[in-house]
Amino acid sequence: MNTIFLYNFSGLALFAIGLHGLIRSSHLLRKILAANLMSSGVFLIMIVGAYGTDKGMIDPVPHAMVLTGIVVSVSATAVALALVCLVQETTNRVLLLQKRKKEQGRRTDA
Amino acid sequence: MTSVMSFFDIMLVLALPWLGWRLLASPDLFRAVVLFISLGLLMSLTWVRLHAPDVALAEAAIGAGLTGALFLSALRRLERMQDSERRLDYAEKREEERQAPPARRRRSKPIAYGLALLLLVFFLVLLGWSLVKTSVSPGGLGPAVTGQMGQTGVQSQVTAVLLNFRGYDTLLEVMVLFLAALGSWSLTRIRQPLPEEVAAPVLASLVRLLVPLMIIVAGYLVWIGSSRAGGAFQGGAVLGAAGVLLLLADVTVVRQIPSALLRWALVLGPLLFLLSAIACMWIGGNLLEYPRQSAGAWILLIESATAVSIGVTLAALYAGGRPLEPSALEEAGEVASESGGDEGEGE
Amino acid sequence: MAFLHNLGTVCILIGVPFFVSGTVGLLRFPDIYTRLHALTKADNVGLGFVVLGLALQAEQWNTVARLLLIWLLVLIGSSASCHLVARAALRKKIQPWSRS
Amino acid sequence: MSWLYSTAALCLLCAIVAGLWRILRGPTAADSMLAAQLFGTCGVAILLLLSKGLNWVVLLDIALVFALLAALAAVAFALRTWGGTER
Amino acid sequence: MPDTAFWAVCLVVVPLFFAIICFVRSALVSILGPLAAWLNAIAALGMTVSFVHSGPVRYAIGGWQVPLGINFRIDGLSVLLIAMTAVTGLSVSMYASGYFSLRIGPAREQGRHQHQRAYFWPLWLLLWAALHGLFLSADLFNIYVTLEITGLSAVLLTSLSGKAAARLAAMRYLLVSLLGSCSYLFGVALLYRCYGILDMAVLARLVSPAPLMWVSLALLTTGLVLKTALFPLHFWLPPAHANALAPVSAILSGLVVKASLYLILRLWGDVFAQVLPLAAYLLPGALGCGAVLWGAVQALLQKRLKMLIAYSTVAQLGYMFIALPLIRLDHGSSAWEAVIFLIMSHACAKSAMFMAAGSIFLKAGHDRINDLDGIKEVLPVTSFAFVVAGVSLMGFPPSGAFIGKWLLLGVSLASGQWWWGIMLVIGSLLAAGYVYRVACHLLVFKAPFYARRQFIPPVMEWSALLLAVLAMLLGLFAGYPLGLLEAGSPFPGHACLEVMP
Repeated sequence: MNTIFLYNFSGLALFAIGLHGLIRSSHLLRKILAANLMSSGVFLIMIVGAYGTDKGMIDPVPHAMVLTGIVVSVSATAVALALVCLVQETTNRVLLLQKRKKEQGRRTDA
Repeated sequence: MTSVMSFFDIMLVLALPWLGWRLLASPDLFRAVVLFISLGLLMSLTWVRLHAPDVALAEAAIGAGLTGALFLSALRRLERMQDSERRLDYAEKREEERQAPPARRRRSKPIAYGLALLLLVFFLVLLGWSLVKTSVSPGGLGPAVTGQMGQTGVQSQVTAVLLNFRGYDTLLEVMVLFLAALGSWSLTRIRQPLPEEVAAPVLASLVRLLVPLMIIVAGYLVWIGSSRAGGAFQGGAVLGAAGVLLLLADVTVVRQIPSALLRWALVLGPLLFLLSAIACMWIGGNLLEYPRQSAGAWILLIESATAVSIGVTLAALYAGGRPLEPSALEEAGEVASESGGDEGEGE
Repeated sequence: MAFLHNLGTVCILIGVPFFVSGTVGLLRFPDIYTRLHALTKADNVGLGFVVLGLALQAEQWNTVARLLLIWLLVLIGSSASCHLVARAALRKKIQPWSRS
Repeated sequence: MSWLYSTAALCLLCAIVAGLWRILRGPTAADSMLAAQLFGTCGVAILLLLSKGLNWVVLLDIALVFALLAALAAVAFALRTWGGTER
Repeated sequence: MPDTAFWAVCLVVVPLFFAIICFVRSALVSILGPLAAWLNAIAALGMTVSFVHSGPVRYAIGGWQVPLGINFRIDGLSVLLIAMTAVTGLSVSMYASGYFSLRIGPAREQGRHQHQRAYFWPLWLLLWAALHGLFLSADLFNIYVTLEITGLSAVLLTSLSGKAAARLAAMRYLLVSLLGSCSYLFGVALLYRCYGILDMAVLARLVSPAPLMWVSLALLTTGLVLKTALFPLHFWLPPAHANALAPVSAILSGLVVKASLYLILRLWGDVFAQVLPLAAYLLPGALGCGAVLWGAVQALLQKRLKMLIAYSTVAQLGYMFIALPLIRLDHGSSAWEAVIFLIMSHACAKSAMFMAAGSIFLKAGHDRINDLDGIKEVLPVTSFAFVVAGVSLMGFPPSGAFIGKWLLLGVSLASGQWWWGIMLVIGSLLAAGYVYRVACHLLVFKAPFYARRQFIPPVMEWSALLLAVLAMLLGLFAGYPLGLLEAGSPFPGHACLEVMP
């Protein structure tokens, strides 16, 4: 059995774990980590798809796409981190839970 | 021998998701970030194993080095606002308890959660199954790329795809980086290091040794990118790391770079890329259609400029905000904006 | 040539246990200072032997130079960062472990 | 590829995976960071070995980048995240 | 005479260039920004005109033909959406220049507003370029990059207002946007693995029902639906749209959600249309019904004007998903035309509403609906613009929404699935309810109104009115856009095949 194929499942698992973490974890920083995990999983699956049996048979297009993806994700991460710091500065919280009650309260007394 | 590599594969395949799982499950945020850095390292080894050296280079520089530094600095900023190291997590729990009344949580959350989890698992099984079903990859565009390589002006296939076949993607991607820098400048001002974060003497010599080397390596990576793994992003990322090191050591020269110069350095790559894309049209081709004879030179020029800008951008992202402008207006604005909402829009 | 090659193999075989012992030390040693000690063994000696072995087996001077450069960089990096970590630990008043 | 390089690389990978335990355990943040530092060195060694074993020069470049950036995270950590405050 | 492709390139290059220049020379931003907006509008006009003359075009970027290179595909759908973007974007830009000069004018908080203006223009121009790139591109991965630019700049624009609520909303928006684009990228990756191609037109020829295709379509759609804020996943939209600055709200609600919506239409109505069974279309249709009901009911319950408008966006997006099964059922092209009309008129009307709401806010100092009685005395043009936009949103003839709903109703009756038609009618009645509620306070109820002494520049009032009137009168020149659309690809077996490589 070709063990390269197993990396597919690794990527899949990373995507799933990241998705789970993005939805479940409450701390914003952890959510951003989870989003990074998700994209790592996707990149892994893309690269496995490009794998050939020897060095000459590799499809370079997914490699280029993953490079683009890595740069995009580092940009998004940087923006997200700056925003998290800002959110904490202004609201003194690092969570993003439902806060409907609070919002409505503010709206009525506004 | 193949069986040894199979063991290698199996270790990596198991270690990656496990690391991911532990990372998100760990109660300590700091540990999560450290695990994330290690994950980047393992990912980089994985890329090597999968014969993707370009991606491995980028991951080694960006994934394991810079993203980790970004997270660490953000963590520090968050913690500084929270006083104590552990309070982040306590605060998290407290707020969670306060905001969601326990009774309601107990009743409705697990059901919805279970359902969602079931859906997710079902979908993943479907996905895995369909991946197994189509395990034979048709080879993608590999042969097409190989066939046209002679006209691209470079020898490395990945560079040919990035800068020539799909150069437009890369142009937009450089714009994404520019956007990130623009965004972080629009969000906050640069963070001044605290007086207690003074640089150690060792650091100064480290910087003196490493930074010139990093610059040389960055140039080497850009240069070598045309024939094998390497290129603007990898070189730019190493440059960015040099910038981060300078910022860490709090070298005064870095802080005194005039804001206008910094702006030009940030846009140098995007602007040059854009202008050469237009210039290609002016010469008579389509957008980004380099003249076939001099394609290699065009690509090298674009890559060099882009690498510089990527380096500056990454360092600026690490610095985390716009530099101090001399004008007093900016100061006044900052105070108002950081004190939070005025009667502004919406609320 | 064959002699150099065999010597290189021996060096690599010596180097790997240092990494393993570095990890074991990291796992088993009681406090941060002792763990720093274990870590530096892996860094300097382990990698040193591996680099030495590979350099002995290398076919081009070019490769040898690069290997040495890499080793040197790791040395600089790890010594600087270990120093900084230890300094920070001292400033945080973490007590070194003692047998008592 | 000769068994020597691949086995040695596998041993080092095992060392990395074993070292993960330290990151998970702590007890202080610095211990985790040290483990990550060790990973960097192990990664460099693995890359060097694979480069010889697969006869693939590119891996030396990757190892070079690893070596250059290995210190970055640790320095950032020691200066800014952990060492910053005196208590 | 420049050809269609030249104008198309200009549409991407010009805003990118000006975004960079705006960043470098931030002192000149108030001149450069509107200049770029006019140039964009000129390029869009040029492209439309030359498209009418010469028909659909494919443009190979870098001179590389399809399997390797990225192509622009300029067809009726993209031309119409670009025209919509140009008109809406130009009005919003004019509004924004008035808005910022008004806010910078009086001295008190000058620095903050100057900061906002200095970053608004480059971000908005980047967003604009990304929208153009998205509408023009035929390449799925390239579209991922443009989607990412769109999402990031939209988030940054949202957080520009600097308030805590806006920043929180931006954070949530960013996470949703990351999740959405990751899911989209996954779908693209699987499609590439399956078919080895990224071009949509070629893909449409190659797709065949295979397990991997289903999964990747599900991933693509989930990601895009998340970004479009379809009903159960709309939670992020109202706070983000309601808390941003007024021009930003207009951009977000009018244009940004249309980007991912356009892609869904492309994928479901064009690329995968041949292989998807009718039953698959029922899900988006049903969710669309949910959106229409939920969004409208929430809009009725809101106390703040901007929240009401934001929830109305949720509701209006529902129609475009209801149209999906009808597109599938329809033998002709009238369902397609209907969707285009709905999208265009919603872009104009919704932007106009947000712009008007922004002016009202500045004048009144709040946007509580119940306290806005009598504002027509001080802001007659703006109040009128709001009500006209609202009425056109309801689907009152001769508005574009009326034509759209009328066509959809016809299709649903003809195909025998009348329940979609009923949903349309119910939705319109509910829309009438919330528009009426606001209109009463704005125009009907009389009360002495104590306005702040803020002079709203005419350009802000009239740009809103212009857009509102345009939305209202869109139905009168129905023939023209329809003619354009006929030249385009989306109909199975139409011009699509001609522009293929």
